[in-house]
Amino acid sequence: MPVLSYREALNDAICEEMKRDDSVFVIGEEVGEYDGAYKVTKGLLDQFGEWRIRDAPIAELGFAGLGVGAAMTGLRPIVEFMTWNFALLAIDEVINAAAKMYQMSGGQYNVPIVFRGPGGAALQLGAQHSQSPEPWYSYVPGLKVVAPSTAKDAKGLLKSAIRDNDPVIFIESEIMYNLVKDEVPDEEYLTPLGKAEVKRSGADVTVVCHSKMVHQSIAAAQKLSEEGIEVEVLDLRTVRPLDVDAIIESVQKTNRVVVAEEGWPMCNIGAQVVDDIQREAFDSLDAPIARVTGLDVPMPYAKNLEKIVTPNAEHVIEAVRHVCYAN
Amino acid sequence: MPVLSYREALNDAICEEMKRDDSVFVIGEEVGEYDGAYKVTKGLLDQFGEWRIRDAPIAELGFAGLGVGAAMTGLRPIVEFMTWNFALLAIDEVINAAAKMYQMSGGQYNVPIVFRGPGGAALQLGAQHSQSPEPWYSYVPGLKVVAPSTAKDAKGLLKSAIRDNDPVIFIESEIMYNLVKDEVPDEEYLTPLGKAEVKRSGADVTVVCHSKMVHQSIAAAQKLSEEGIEVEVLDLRTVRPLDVDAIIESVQKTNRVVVAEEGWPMCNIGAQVVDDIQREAFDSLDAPIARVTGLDVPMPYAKNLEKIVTPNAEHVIEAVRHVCYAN
Amino acid sequence: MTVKSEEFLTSPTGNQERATPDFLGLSTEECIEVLRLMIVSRRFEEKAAEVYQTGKIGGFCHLYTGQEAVAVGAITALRPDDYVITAYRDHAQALVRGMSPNAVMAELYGRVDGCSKGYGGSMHMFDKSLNFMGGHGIVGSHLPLAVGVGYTIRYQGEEQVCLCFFGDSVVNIGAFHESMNMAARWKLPVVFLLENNQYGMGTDVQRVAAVKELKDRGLAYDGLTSIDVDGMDVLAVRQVVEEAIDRGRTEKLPTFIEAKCFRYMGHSMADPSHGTYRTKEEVEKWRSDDPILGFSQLMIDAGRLTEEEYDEIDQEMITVCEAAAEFADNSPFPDHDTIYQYIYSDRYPDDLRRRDAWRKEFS
Amino acid sequence: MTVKSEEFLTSPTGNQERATPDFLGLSTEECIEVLRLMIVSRRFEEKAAEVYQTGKIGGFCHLYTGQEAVAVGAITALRPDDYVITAYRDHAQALVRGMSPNAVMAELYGRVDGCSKGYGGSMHMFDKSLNFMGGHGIVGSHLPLAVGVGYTIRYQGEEQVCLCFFGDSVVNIGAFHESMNMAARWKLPVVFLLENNQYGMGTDVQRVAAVKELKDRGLAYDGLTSIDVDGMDVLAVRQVVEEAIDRGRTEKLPTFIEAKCFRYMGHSMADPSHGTYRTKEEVEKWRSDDPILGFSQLMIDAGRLTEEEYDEIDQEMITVCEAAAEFADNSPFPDHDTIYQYIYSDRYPDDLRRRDAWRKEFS
Ligand SMILES: Cc1ncc(C[n+]2csc(CCOP(=O)(O)OP(=O)(O)O)c2C)c(N)n1
Ligand SMILES: Cc1ncc(C[n+]2csc(CCOP(=O)(O)OP(=O)(O)O)c2C)c(N)n1
Ligand SMILES: [Mg+2]
Ligand SMILES: [Mg+2]
Repeated sequence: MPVLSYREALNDAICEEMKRDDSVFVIGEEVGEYDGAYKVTKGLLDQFGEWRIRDAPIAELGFAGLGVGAAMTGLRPIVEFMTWNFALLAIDEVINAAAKMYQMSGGQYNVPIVFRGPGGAALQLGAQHSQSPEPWYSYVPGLKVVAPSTAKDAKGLLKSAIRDNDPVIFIESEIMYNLVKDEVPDEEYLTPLGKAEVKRSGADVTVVCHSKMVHQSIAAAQKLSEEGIEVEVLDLRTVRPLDVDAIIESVQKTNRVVVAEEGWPMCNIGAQVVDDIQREAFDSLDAPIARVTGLDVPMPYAKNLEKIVTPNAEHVIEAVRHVCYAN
Repeated sequence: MPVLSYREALNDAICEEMKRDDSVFVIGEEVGEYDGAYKVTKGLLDQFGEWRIRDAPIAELGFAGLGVGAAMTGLRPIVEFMTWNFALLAIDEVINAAAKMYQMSGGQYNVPIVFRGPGGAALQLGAQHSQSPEPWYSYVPGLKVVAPSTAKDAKGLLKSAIRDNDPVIFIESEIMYNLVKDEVPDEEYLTPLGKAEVKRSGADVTVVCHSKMVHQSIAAAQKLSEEGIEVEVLDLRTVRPLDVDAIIESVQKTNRVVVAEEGWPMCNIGAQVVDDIQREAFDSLDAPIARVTGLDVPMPYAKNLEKIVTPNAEHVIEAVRHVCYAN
Repeated sequence: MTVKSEEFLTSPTGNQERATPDFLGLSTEECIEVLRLMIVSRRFEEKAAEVYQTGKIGGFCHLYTGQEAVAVGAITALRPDDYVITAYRDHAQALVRGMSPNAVMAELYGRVDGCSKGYGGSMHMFDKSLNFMGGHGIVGSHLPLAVGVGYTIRYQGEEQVCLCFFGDSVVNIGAFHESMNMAARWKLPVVFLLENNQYGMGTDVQRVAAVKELKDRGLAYDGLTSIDVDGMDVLAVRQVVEEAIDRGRTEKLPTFIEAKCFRYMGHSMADPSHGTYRTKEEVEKWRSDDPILGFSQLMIDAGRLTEEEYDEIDQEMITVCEAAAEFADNSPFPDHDTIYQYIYSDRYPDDLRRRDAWRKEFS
Repeated sequence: MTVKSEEFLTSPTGNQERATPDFLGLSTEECIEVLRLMIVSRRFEEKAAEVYQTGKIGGFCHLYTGQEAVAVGAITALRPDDYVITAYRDHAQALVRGMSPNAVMAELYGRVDGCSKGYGGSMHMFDKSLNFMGGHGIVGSHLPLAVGVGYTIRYQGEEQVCLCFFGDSVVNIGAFHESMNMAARWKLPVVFLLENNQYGMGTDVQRVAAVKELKDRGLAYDGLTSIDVDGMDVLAVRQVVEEAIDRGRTEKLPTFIEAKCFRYMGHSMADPSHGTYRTKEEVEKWRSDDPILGFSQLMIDAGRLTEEEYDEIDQEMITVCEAAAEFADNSPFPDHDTIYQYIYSDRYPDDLRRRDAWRKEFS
C-alpha cells in the first residue's frame, strides 16, 4: 500500500469525490490559485475549474452561508475554513442554519455539507490561532463532528463526510498535514462516521483519544509497555456521535480509563466520555477516570509556555500511571 | 424585604451600578427608546441619556466588538444581546477578543465587560430561538459564565459582574423575567461570582442545577419529600468557574447526584460536573450520576413537542428515583 | 376606497414612469389574481391575529399587513422553478408562492399538516415543492443562503433566479455586505428585495443606519444594480422585479431593490401598532395609501373590476381563511415518535439517543 | 536611488496637489525623524527575517517591508494620547508609535522583555503606555474595537482620535461594514486606514471584491469621508491622515483612507515574495517606487539631507536592530509560574486550576 501524508490523503479524498459526483465543490479562502493555505486542495483548480474550486473573499459567515444555500438546492459543498479559529465568525450559519434546517423545514431540506479545516494548535501561533473547536460543535444536534488521526482515516472519513447527507464538521490538523504519513489502500474505501477504532490493543488501561492525541497516546503506550502497563488506545475518530459501545467494551476489559484531548478542560469531549462511561459502566471502573487536556488558558506565544500548555505523551504516561495507582 | 421580579431586579442592578460608576454604559438593540425588547433596561434612557443607553443597529458582531474596544479604554460596557441566540454572530469578539485580550497583551489590557441577555427556550419560539448557550462559553478560559435563578441572585450577581474586571457572560431567561419573583434586600449587596448556593437542603440526593432548572428541581424536591426522599438542591449560579467545593461537600453528604440543566446533553455543564465529581469524590458515589437535560434535538415549534423536549420537574423526579434505585 | 391614480403613474422617486395604466400588460384575470393574493394575505393575517389571542398559535407571530404589494408584486413575477427565501415575516410570501392557507395556518398551529409539519412555526415556513426555502429567524443570515442558491443556479447553468426578501434592519449587518459582494463579484442571479417598512422592531432605521436612502448601500458594489420602488404599489413592485429577474436570467446579475412600505401592525403580536415608537397619525397616513385599496380602485377605474366583484373576492378570501383556521384546528399535533425523525436525514445515530434514554417517554 | 519628484508633486488620483516640496511644513529634524522611522522599520524586518530562519522566532511572522510610508506617515501625525490599533502585520506600527526595537524583537522571540511579555508574539504587539492597542489576528475583527475606542473618546468628551490600520481583504468582511456604519452614525473619531497592498495572502483583491476602487466602499455611509492616497509617499499619507485626524478631533467624523501600497515580501515567512500569485516584474516595479529611497531623495534634492547623512542613519538603524536581536536573545523566557497570571485580571479562580492539577508541573 502506498504511504501518503495526511494532506495527500485529504487531497485524494476530495479529488475522488469530485470526480465521482459533479455536485461536489469546494469554497474557501486561497483554495484555488494558491492551492490552499495548507495545500490540501493542491492542483484541484486546474482539474475542476473555478466554479468547483472557488476562491472566496475573507467572509467566513458569507461563504459558509453560501454553502448552506447551495446544499439546499442540490450541491454538495465542501467549505474550507483556513483554520477553525476563523470559523467562529461563521458559527451562526453552521448552528442556526445548517444544523437546524432539516428539522425546521419538517424534513424537507437536508443540508449535505462538509465544513473542514485545521483545528488545534500548531507551533507558536498564539492565542487567537490555537484552539480546539470540537466541543462547540459536538454540543449541537444536527451536526456530526469528525477528527481523524491518520492519513488512512482522513481519506476514508472525508469521503464518507462528503457523501453524508447532513452537515459534517471535519477537523484536521496543521501539524499532522505533513508529519503524519501512513499506508492508504489503493482501492476505494469509505471509513464509517461514528465508529471508533482500537489503534493499539492493551489489557490494563484504555486511553480514549482523537486527532493528534492518538499519536501521543501511542507513544505513551509504547513507553508504558516497557514498564509492563499495556495500554489500549481507542481512537474515537468521530466525536459526535461518540462510539460509546466501543468505549464501554474497552473499559469493561481494562477497568481503567484516561481520556486525552488537546482542548481546554471544561465541557470538552472528555467530560462527555466520562459521563457516558460512569453512566453505562460505573461498576467496571477500578479508579476515577483521568483526563489529559490542554491547560485552562489561551495559548501563549512563547515556545516554552506553549510546550507546557499542550498535552503530550509524557502527560498521558503520567495520567495512565495515576489511574493504575502506579505513581 | 420587597418582592421584585427577576426583570426588576436586573433593572435595579444596572441602574444602581450606572449611578455608582460613570463608566458603565449599556449598548444593544432596542435598549433605549423601546425600553429593551424584554424591558430589562426600562426607563434608563431617560435617566442616563443616549451615550449611556445606546440603541444599536442589528450588528451583533460590531457592537460586541465596540464593547471590547470601549472596555479596553476605560469604560465598563454592558452589551445586551436581545437573546443569546443572536450572540452566535458575535462569538468571535467574545472568545477571540474579549477572553484573550488580557493574556495576549501580557497583562496590559483587561476587558471589564458584561455580555448579557436571555438564554434557553421560552414558549414555542422554534429552533433558532431556543437554545442554551452555557457550554459554548464555559469551555473558554478568560470568561466567567453566570446564570442566576432568582431575582435576588440576579441582582447581586449582575452587580458583581459589572464590577468584575474581566468579561462575564450573563445568561438570563425570558421565561423567568416575569414569572420569578422573590425577596430582594433593600440595602446594597453583591453576590459573589463562582459561589454555588444550597437552595434547599436535603440528605438523600443532590440535584446540581442552575437557572430555570433550579425551580423545577425545587418543585421536584417538594414532591419527593412526600415520598420520603429529601433532595438537596444546589444552585450553581455561576457555571464557569464551577463551585466544585460546594458540589463535593453536598455529594459527600448525599452520595447520590442528579445534574439538571436545560441544554442539549453532549459536552454540557452536567458532563463537566460529572467529571469533577468522579475525579474528586469517586468513592462517595453510591450510584451513577444521572443527568437531566433537554433532548438531543433542536427545539421543535409544536407545543406538544416542545414540552417533551424540555426538561421539567417530573424529569427531575424520575432521575432522582433512578439514582435512589427507587423506581 | 382611496383613489391614488396620480401616484400610480409616477415612480416613488419621481423620475421615471412606473406602473402605467396598461397594468404592465397583465390580463384582467392576471390582475384579479394579483388582487386575490393581496387580499388573501391580508385576511389570513387578520385571522391569525384573532386566533393568536386564543392561544392556539404560540411563539412569535409577525404579521405582514400593509406590505402585501411587495410579496405579491414580486413573487407573481417569478417562474415556478425560481426560488424564494425570506425572513421570519413569511406568511404572505408562502401564500403568494402557492402554499395553501390550510398548510400555512396549520403550521402556525404547530400541527402535522403544516407546511413544515409543525416543526417550523410562524417564522419557518418551507415548501420544497414550490422552491420556497423558508422562513429564517436570524436577521440577515438568510442572505448568504440566497447567494448560495444563486451559486447553484450558475453552477448548474440554469436560468432561474433567487428572490430574497428581508427587512430594513438588515442593511446594517455584516451578512448583508458579504452577500452583496459575493453576488456581485460572481454574477449570481439573486434579487435582493429589501422591504423598507422603516422600522426594525421599535427602531426607526434612520436612527441606526448612516445612510439616508437605503438603496444607496448598493453603491459599494460594482455590478449590482440598486433601485427603489413604491412598495405600496403592486404594479410598481412587479415592474422593477420583472426587470431584476430579467437581469438575473440573462446577464446573471444581481439586483438590490428597496421597496418603501409600512407594516400596519406591531412588530409581532406583543408589540402595539403605535404608541411608543411611532404615532397613530403615521400609521394612518400609510393606511390611507393602502396597496389593496389602491390597486382595486385602479382596476375599477379602468373598468376591470366592479365593487361587487371586489366584495365577492374579499368574502371568498375571508371564507378561505376561516376554513384554514378550522382545518388547522382539526389537524393533529405531530406525533411524539417523530421527535428524532428530522434531525439527521440519514439514520439518527444510536449514540445520541442513548443520552436521552433516561426519559420514561422513550423507554 | 530613484528620483520620483514628479510623482510626489501630484496626488495618486491625479486631481489634487499633495506633498508639496515644503514638506508639509515639517522641519528638517522632523523630516529626518520620519526617514529614521521608515528605515528602522525596514531594517527591523530584515533582521527579523534573518533571525526567523534560525528558529529563534516562531509562528507566523508578517513583514511590513515596502509599506513603511503608511505607518510612518500616519502615526507621526498623531498626538501621544491618541490610540493606534492594527492587524497582525504590526511590527512597524509598534516601532513607529514609540516602542523600542528591543521590546518588539523580544516579543518576536517570545521573551519576558517583549512588549507583551512573550505572551503575544508577532501578531500581538501591545503597549498600553503608548495607547498601542495591538496587534490582532482575526481579519477585520479589530475594526469594531476601534469603533469602541472612538465611542470611549466621545463618551469621555476627549479630543483624541483612534487610528486603525487594516488590509485590503477587510473590505469584504462583515465587520468592516458594521464598523463603518456605527462610526458614521454616531460620529466617532476613527481614522480607518486601509493598507491596500493589493493582496490578501495569495489573492489579488480584485479577484474577490466587487469594487474597483476600494475607497468606494465608503460610499455606502453618509458622514464618512473616503479618500485614497499614494501609500508609497510618506508625505502624501501624512497629509491625508492629518486632515482625517482634524476631522476627527473637531467634527468627530470618521474617515476612510485607502493607501495604495505594496508588500515586498511574501504574506508571511512561509510565502515567497513572488512566483505563484504575482510576478517578479510586479514586485520590482513597486520596489522601484520605494518609499524610503523616494523620500530621502526628495530631502537630498531639497538640500535637507546628504547621502552621507542617509548612510549614517541607515547604519545606526542596522546597529539598533542588531542590538535588538541580541537583547532579545539574552532576555529570559517567561517563567512557567506566570501561566495563569494573565487569564483573569482579578484572581484566577481556584476551581479552574483544579482541573489542571493532575499535571506534575503544578503539583
Ligand atoms: C441577528 C438578530 N438580531 C436580533 C434579532 C431580533 N429581531 C427579530 S426581528 C428584528 C427586527 C428586524 O427588523 P427588519 O429587518 O426591519 O424587519 P421587519 O420586522 O420590519 O420585517 C429583530 C431585532 C434577530 N432575530 N436576529
Ligand atoms: C477572519 C480571518 N480569516 C482568515 C484569516 C487568515 N488570514 C490571515 S492574513 C490573511 C490575508 C489578509 O490580507 P490583508 O487584509 O490584505 O492584509 P495583508 O496581509 O495584506 O497586510 C488571511 C486570509 C484570518 N486571520 N482571519
Ligand atoms: Mg423593518
Ligand atoms: Mg493586503
